[in-house]
Amino acid sequence: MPNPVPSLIEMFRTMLLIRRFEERCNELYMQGKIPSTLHLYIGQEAVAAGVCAHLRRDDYLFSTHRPHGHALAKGVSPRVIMAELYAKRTGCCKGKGGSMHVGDMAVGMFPAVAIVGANIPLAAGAALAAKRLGTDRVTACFFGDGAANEGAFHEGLNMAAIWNLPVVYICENNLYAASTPFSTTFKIKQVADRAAAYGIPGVVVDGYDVEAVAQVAEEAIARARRGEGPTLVECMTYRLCGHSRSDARSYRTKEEEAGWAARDVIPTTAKWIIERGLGTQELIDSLEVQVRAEIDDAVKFAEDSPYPDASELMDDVLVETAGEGPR
Amino acid sequence: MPNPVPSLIEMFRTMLLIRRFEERCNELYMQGKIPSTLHLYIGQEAVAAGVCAHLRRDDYLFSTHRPHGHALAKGVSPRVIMAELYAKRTGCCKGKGGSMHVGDMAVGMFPAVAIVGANIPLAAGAALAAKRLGTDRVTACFFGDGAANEGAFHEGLNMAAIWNLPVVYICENNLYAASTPFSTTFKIKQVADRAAAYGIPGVVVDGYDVEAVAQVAEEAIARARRGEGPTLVECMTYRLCGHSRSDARSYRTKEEEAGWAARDVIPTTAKWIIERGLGTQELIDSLEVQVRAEIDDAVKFAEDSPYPDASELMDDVLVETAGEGPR
Amino acid sequence: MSQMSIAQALRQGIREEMQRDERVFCIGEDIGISGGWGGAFTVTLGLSDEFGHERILDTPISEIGLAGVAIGAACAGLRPIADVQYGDFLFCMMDQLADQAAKMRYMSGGTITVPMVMRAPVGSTSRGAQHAQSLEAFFTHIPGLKVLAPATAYDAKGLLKSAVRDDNPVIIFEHKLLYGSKGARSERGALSPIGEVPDEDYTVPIGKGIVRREGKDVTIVGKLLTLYRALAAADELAKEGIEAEVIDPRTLVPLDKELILASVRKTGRLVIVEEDNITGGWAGDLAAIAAEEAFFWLDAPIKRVSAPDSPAPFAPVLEQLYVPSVARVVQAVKSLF
Amino acid sequence: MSQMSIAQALRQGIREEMQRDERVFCIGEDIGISGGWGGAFTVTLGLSDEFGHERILDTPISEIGLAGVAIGAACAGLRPIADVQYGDFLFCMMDQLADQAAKMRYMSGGTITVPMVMRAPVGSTSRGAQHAQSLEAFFTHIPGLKVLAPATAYDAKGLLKSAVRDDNPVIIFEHKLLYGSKGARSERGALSPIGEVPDEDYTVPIGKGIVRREGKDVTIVGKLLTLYRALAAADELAKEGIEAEVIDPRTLVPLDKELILASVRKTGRLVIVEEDNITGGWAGDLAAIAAEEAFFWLDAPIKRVSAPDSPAPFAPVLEQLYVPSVARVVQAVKSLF
Ligand SMILES: Cc1ncc(C[n+]2csc(CCOP(=O)(O)OP(=O)(O)O)c2C)c(N)n1
Ligand SMILES: Cc1ncc(C[n+]2csc(CCOP(=O)(O)OP(=O)(O)O)c2C)c(N)n1
Ligand SMILES: [Mg+2]
Ligand SMILES: [Mg+2]
Repeated sequence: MPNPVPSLIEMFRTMLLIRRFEERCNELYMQGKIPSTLHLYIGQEAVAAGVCAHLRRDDYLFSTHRPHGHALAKGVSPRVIMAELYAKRTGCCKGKGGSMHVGDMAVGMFPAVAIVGANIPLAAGAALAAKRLGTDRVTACFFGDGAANEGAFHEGLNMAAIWNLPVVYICENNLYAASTPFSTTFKIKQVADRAAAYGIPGVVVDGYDVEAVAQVAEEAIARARRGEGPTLVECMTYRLCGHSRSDARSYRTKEEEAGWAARDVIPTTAKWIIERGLGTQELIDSLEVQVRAEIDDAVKFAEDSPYPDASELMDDVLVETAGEGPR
Repeated sequence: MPNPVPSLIEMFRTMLLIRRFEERCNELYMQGKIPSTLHLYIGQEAVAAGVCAHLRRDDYLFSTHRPHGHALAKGVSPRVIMAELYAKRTGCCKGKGGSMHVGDMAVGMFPAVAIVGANIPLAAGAALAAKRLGTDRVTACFFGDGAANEGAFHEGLNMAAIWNLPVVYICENNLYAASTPFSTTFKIKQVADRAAAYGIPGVVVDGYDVEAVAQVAEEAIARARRGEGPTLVECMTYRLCGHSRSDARSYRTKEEEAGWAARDVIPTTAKWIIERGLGTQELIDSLEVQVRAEIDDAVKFAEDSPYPDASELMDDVLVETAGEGPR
Repeated sequence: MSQMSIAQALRQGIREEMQRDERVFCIGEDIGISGGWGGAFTVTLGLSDEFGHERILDTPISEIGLAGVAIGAACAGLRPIADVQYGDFLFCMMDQLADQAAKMRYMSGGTITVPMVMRAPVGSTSRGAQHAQSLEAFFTHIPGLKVLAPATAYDAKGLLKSAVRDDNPVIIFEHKLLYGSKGARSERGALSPIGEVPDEDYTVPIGKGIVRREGKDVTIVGKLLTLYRALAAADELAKEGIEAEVIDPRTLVPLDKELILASVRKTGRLVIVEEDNITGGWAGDLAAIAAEEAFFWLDAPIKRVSAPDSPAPFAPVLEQLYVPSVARVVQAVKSLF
Repeated sequence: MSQMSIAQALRQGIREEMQRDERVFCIGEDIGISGGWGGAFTVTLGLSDEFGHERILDTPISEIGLAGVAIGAACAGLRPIADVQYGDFLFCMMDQLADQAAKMRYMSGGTITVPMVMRAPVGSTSRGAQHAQSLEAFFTHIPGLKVLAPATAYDAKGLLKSAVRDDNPVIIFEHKLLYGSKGARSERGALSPIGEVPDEDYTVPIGKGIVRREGKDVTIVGKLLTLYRALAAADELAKEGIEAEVIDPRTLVPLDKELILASVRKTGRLVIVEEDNITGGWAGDLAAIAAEEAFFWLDAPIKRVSAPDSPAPFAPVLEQLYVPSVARVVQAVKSLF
C-alpha cells in the first residue's frame, strides 16, 4: 500500500492551497476575525508538500507553532483548521487549542506543539509505539532551525537513533529563529551536520524545490519504514512573511528578501509545470479557482459555526475512565 | 604567570592522594562514619591530576556527583572535604552539601553539581563572566559519558562555542553511566565526535596515561586562555570501583575489570617514574607516607570537628543584602 | 495474602499489569540492565529477565527525552510506566510533564489521551538538596494530571494498577524511606513498612482517601512518610487524652476532599503534616480548602507541620530538624487545645 | 516625574542599572537583535544600540543554556538580567532555577552568591495553554529564590532595580496585559496602566506590600492583572455599601505577611484573587497563613477567586470565564456577608 508517486501538479496544488489559506488567514487576522497571533507558512510550502506527498494517511505528523501548512499537506480539512483559528467549537481542537495547536488524529496529525523543540522526543515516542505495535507507520516531525538548539532536540534525536525508530526529522531551516539569524546561534554550516553526533544520516536539500524535497523525503521515509532508523533532513527555506502577527521584518535586509522572493515557490513551481508541459496556464488558473473555493468554504464554515459554550470550559481536562480502562 | 610544567612526580602525588583518600572514604563509609552515599573516583585519578596540573589556582572548576578527585586535584584541602563528608560544620559546605556538592571557591572550585549535565551551561556562564571581567581565567568542566546525553550538554556546549568562551569541557568516559554501558546509549564511537556539532575541536585521549591527559589539557587550556574558545576533551577511563555505595558491579564482566585493573594508573605511573629514572621506589614509598599522613590529619580534623548547630538550619538560604548591594 | 514491602508490591503490580496488557512497558534509567539494580530503589529488579529489554527499556540519561518518549508512546497506543531515579529530576523534564502530558488532551479538544504513569521517589535521605525534594505541590498544581501518594504496600500496588489502567497521565510519588528496598539499595533510617497484599488482582480506586485511625478531637492529615509521623503522634496524644483522627489522602488529585472535610467538621481541628517546604506546599492548599469549606466548624487555627523554607540540608543532625518529627506534630496538636 | 507604561518603566530601570554598574547585562532570546522587537514585549527595545550586543546578549533557543549561563555568570561576578519570552518556558529551565540557582548558596554553606534576575511574562492572552500560565505558585515554593510581581510602572522600575542590586536570585513576574507595549507588540484587551515614575533614582524595597485602597469590611488581595480586577470590584462593592480594602503584595517572597494579616484582623474577611489555577495556587498559601495566624479575627470563610483547574483555553469566550472577572470577585465578597 505505498502511495502512488505524487505528481508535481498534486504537490503544487497542496502548496497553492497552503499559500492562499495563509494569505486569507492574514487578511482575516487583520480584520480582527481571528484572535491571538498567527505564525504563517508563506514561502515554506514546498517543504510540507514535498514531505507529506510521501506520507500515508495513517503515518504520524508532529508540528510546531507554525503548523497550518503541515496540517493542510497532511490532509486536515481547511474547515476545521479555519474554525479553530476562529475559536469555534467546530474547530479541530474545539476552540481550545488555537493556531499553535491545530492537528487531527483522524489523519495522523498530533496537536501541534508550541514549545520549540518539545515535539522532537514526542515524535520518537510515537515512532516507538508504531514499531512496538507491529505497524509500519512512519512518524514525520517538523521543526525549525531554532529548535535544533534545544536540549529536547539532542535527547530526542539520540533516542530515536539508538533505538532505530521509524521517524523522519525535518528541520526547516528558514535562516531565522524569530528575529535571530541562524549564523549567530550556530557555529556550523548546516543543522544536518549534527546528524553525525547521533550516528544517523543527515541530508541537506533545497527547500524551494518541491521535487528535491519529495525525493529526499521519499528515501528517508522508506528507510524508516524498512526499520532502518531515523534521518535528519534539513530543508533550506525562507519565510516570505513575518515571524508572527505584524512583524516589520527589519532584522532582514530587503536584498535578502528579494533574493528569495525571486525564487518564490508558487510561481516557480507553476512555471516548471508549464515549461515541462505537465500542464497549462489554464490548469494553474483552475487550481487557483479550486483552492479559493475550498478556502471560501472553510471561512464560511468557520463563520457559521458557534462558539464553544461556557459549559465546555472544564471538558477534556481529564478523561473519565471508569473501572478497567480500555483494553 | 603560567604554571611551571608539572612533573610526573607531582601529578603522581596528586593521583596517589586521591586514591588513598577515596579508599579511606570507603572504609569510613563502611564503618558508618560517613552518612549518605559516595561516588568514588578510584581508577580515574589520572584525569583530574592531568587536567588540573595545568589549571591555575584562580581558574574555575565545575564538577559532578563524583567530585572528590577533582577537588583534591584543584587544591581543596582534604580536611574540609573530609569534614564535609562527616557532615561537620567545618566542612567545605558547612555540612550542608555533602559528598555530591564539595567545592571551595577559594581555589576556584564551584560546589559540585549532582544533577547530571547541569554543570555544563553553568560552566559556560562562569567562563562568560571571566571573559567579560577582563581576566584570563579558564573554566574547566568535568562530566561523565552519561552526561553527554543530557539536553544541558547540547545547549551549554553550543553557547560556549558560538561565544568562543574560555572553557574546557572534559568528558570522563568511564564506559558506564551508573549501570548503563556506553554502547547502549550512543550510536557513535566517541563522545568527542559530538564536538563537530558545535564547530569546536574534539580530542580523545587515554585517560589512563596522565602525561597524555596533561598534554591534551595543556593545549585545550592554552587555547581557551588565548581566547580561541572551548574544546571538548574526552578521556577514556574506567572506575575501578562501584558507581556508588556497595555496588556489586555485576553489570560488568570480570574480564573487562581485570583488563583495566592491569593498567591501574597508580602502579603504572609509579612504574614509569622508576623506569625512567625520575624517582626511586623509596620516593614512591615516601609519597605514600606523606599522603597517608595528610589523610590521617584530615580524618582527625573531621572527627574532632563539631556538627552544625540546630540554629544553622536556616542560615544561607538567602543572602542578607541591605540597601544597594555590593558594588 | 502475602507480606511484602512497598518495593515488592510495586514490582508485583508492574509485573501483573505487564502480563495483563502487552501494551504496558517500563521506561527509565538503569531500570533493566542485566546485573544492575532494577532502578534506584529495586522496584523493577528482575523484570527485564522476565519481559526482555524491549519492555523494560533502559534510556540514556535524558530526562526530557524519556518523558517525551513515554508521552508520545502513550498518545500512540502504548501504556508506559516511566520512572525517574530521584523525584528532583522531574525538574529536568518539567516542560514535558506540565506543558505536554498535562495539556495535550485539553488543547486537542479531547481527541488525544495520554495514558502514562510516571513514578517518582521523594523525600530527604541525607544526600543534599538535589536528591531530597518533595514534589507533590508542583504537580498537584498542574491541571490535567492525576497525582498519587501511596504509603502502604497494599495501596502502592493497588494504586499503581489503577494508574496503569487510567487513561490520564498519572504521577505516583513514592517515599524513599518507605520502599523497604533490600540489600545494597536499602536506606539507613528507613521505616520500610511491610504490609499485607492480596494474591488476587485488586485495585485501589484513584480519588479515595482513608481514615487510618479514628478520633474525635483533632484531624491529622499525613501522607507518605509523614503519615507514620502522624500515627506515632496520635499514639502519643492518646496517652494525654487527645483522640486524633489520622487521614491518609492516598490520592492528591483528585482529592477525597469530602472525607477530610467530614472529619474536620467532626473534630473541629486540623493539623496537616508534610515533609515539603511550608510555603507553597500541598498542606497550604488543603488548609485553604478547609478554611473555605469547613470554616464554621473550626474551633482552632489550622496548623501546618512542614519542613521549613530551606533547601534540604545534608547533615543528618540538620535533616532531623528539617523533616517534621513526631514531637513537632504532637506539639502542634497540643497548641490547638 | 514622567508618565510611562510598565514596559517603558522596566526599560528605563534596566538602562539605569546598566549605566550604574558595568557588571549588569541582559541575556535572552530575541532581546537585542538589530531590527528586532526588544524581547517578546519590547522591554529591551533599543538597548543593544546603546550598550552593544555583548551586554544585550541574544541567545539561541536554549532555555536550559540561557538560565545556566546566567546563573554561572552571576556566581562568577556578573549581574545578569535574564528573560524568557513567555513564563511557560520557565519549565524548560526549571532544573537550573530550582535546583541550581535556588540551592547553590545553601549547598555551598553560604560561599556562593547568585545575584541574578529572571524576568517572566505571565497571564492568559488567547494563545492556548502553552503560552498562558501564571507561574507564581511554582516559584514561591522554592526556597532560595525571591519572587516579585509588580503591577504598576512605579513598582516595576523600582522593584527591578532592587532585584538587580539584590545578591539573591530573583524572579520577576510581569503580566502581559499590563505592559502597555506599543505598536506591533501591543496586546488586544490590554489594560496597560500608565503610571508616574520619578526621574531620579529610586528603588521599591523587596518584601513590602501596599494598601491600594482602604476599607473596613473585607480585605481583597490581588496581584498583577487581578489587582485591577480587585480594585474594580471594590468600586462596585462601594456602591452597595461594602468598603473593601485592596492589598497589592508586590513581593511574594519574602511576603509582607504582617500588612495582609493586619488588614484581615481589621476587616475579618479575606478574598484572594488570582489568575492561576485554584488548586495549589499562591492564593491557597495565603489562605493557609490567614487560617493559621488570623483565625480568631475571621468572621467568614476565606475565599479564593482563581482560574479553575483546567489548562488555559484558547477561545476568548472561554478565556473570559477562565480569568477571574470583576463580577466573580464581587460575588465572592458578597457571599461573605
Ligand atoms: C521553548 C520555547 N522557547 C521559545 C519560544 C518562543 N518562540 C516561538 S517561535 C520561536 C522561533 C522558532 O524558530 P524556529 O525553530 O527556527 O522556527 P520558525 O519560527 O523559524 O519556523 C521562538 C523563539 C517557544 N515557543 N518555545
Ligand atoms: C539529571 C540526572 N539524572 C539522573 C541522575 C542519577 N545519576 C547519578 S550519577 C548517574 C550516572 C552518571 O553517569 P556519567 O555521567 O557517565 O558519570 P559517572 O557516574 O560515570 O562518573 C546517574 C544516572 C542524576 N543525578 N541527575
Ligand atoms: Mg527558523
Ligand atoms: Mg560514566
